Amino acid sequence: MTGTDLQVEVIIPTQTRYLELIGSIGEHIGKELDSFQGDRDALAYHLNLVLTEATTNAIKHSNFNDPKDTVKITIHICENELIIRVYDHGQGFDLESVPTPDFEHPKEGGMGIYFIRTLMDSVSYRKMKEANVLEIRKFLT
Amino acid sequence: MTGTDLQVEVIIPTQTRYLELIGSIGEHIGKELDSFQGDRDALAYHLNLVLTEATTNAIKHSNFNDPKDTVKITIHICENELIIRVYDHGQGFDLESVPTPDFEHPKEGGMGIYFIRTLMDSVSYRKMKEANVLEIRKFLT
Amino acid sequence: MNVKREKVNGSMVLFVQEERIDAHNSADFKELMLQLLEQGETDLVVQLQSVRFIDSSGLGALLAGLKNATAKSGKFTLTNIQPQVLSMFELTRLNRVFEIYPNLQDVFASDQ
Amino acid sequence: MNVKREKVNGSMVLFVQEERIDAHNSADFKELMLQLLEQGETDLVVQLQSVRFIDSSGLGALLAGLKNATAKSGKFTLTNIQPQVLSMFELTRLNRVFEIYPNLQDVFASDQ
Ligand SMILES: Nc1ncnc2c1ncn2[C@@H]1O[C@H](COP(=O)(O)OP(=O)(O)O)[C@@H](O)[C@H]1O
Ligand SMILES: Nc1ncnc2c1ncn2[C@@H]1O[C@H](COP(=O)(O)OP(=O)(O)O)[C@@H](O)[C@H]1O
Repeated sequence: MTGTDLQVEVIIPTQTRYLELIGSIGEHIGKELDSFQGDRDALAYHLNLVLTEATTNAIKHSNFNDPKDTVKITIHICENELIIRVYDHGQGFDLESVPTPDFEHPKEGGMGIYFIRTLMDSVSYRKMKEANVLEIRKFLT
Repeated sequence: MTGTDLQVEVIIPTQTRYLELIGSIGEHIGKELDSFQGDRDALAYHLNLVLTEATTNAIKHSNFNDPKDTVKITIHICENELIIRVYDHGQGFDLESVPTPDFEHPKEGGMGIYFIRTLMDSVSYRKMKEANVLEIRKFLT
Repeated sequence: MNVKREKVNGSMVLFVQEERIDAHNSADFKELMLQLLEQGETDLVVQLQSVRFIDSSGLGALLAGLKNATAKSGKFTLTNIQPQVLSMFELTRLNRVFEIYPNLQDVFASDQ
Repeated sequence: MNVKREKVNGSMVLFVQEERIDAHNSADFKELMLQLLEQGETDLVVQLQSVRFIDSSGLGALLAGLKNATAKSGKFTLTNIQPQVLSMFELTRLNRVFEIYPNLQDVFASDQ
């Protein structure tokens, strides 16, 4: 294991009915993290939310026509860092160009990436040959 | 994916505090299985229980002295079958020689394998080079 | 989406009977609210006591309800929001946009 | 293991405040019961209202409590078992071994 404390990998069909499963895994992990100094119930909610938002995006932007398409989600806890990776097979996007929501003129959409950025410590998105990956990191100290 | 609907893999340190996470994944999967004709709440409880019992045994019989030892748990749903595999690095045992509990003279232990056998459709245990694996199957129709 | 409806003091109260509002059920929920508004129920109260989790699409559905009600000169009120759910409204400043009450009694007291 | 204790009608009632009894907390729970019995509390009532899940080690801990209480000519009673938890007692026939009541009132009514 060499430093890894927990590894979770889930592969789901591109269907929203699996969101609850993914979110709840994050929630349980958050509640279990007794190394975390902060509010564990809040962390549990935040992990639930971030996993739900990232998985929703991956499902929405996947190959809509392919019933065999899948989304892979991994969660690793490694020393004092929690790393979430969500893999999609869609067209990809430019994370840096996603704007912060305009709070004075609230809209129905565009709050998912904002939540991820605000509640976690770092976010990146890479297009790769096999799949695109959204990588989210949270320090646990 | 060719027929696989859901794949979950979790690797945990050999500590009982992860039992709740493992059990709850089973519970959520059970509740999500809308292809299942029977009582989904009962199935959810049974998957929670079976995963908890199998993981407890794997933790208990692992290399007690090695803090780096791990237990791997996988859950696959493939067509109409749910397959759980729990891998341990312990000495192994002979599943066939585990007796049914004596209900007239109840004892504190020895009910775990009985639950797994009773609630699922098939159970096997194989010793392999890399790890031993307890394989549990449940038909979902 | 499991929602119980009940007419109280002339308002249509929607008791959301789900622990989660997320992208799996938020479209249904939005649809239900817009239909009721269409049918002339322009005073909606959404009671969120059972809801323990909401995501951005759930907030979006509620915002759609509010905008639609306002466009019809109606009312749109939220009550019984659990603390962790409320913190999602705060993070998006939507707590300033919605009319939020701790419970149904306070909603109707405010009508007087 | 979070257990609230309360003396009711001379019995020591243990309100288990956990949703799960499994191999992570059952040893603690067993230890607590055995200690109380050791200290002379030989009339134990275990109230399981909050418990939604029990595994074989949890059943084993309760059985240890029962055996120990019986050895001391004491009493050991279970109440408020949730349906799914009860079905685990049925599967192991332990429902025939324990004295089980639907609620505390019935426990104490049976004492008369
Ligand atoms: N995995 C993804 N693949 C392609 N585009 C994405 C992905 N995730 C996010 N996006 C893009 O980023 C935008 C912002 O996402 P988000 O903040 O979650 O809000 P919303 O999904 O409600 O629009 C989306 O509208 C979409 O264009
Ligand atoms: N993964 C395992 N490795 C080694 N032995 C095992 C394993 N799982 C079960 N066993 C053996 O099978 C027996 C029965 O297991 P079980 O029914 O779960 O009851 P208990 O663990 O309470 O004894 C155990 O006592 C142990 O000897």
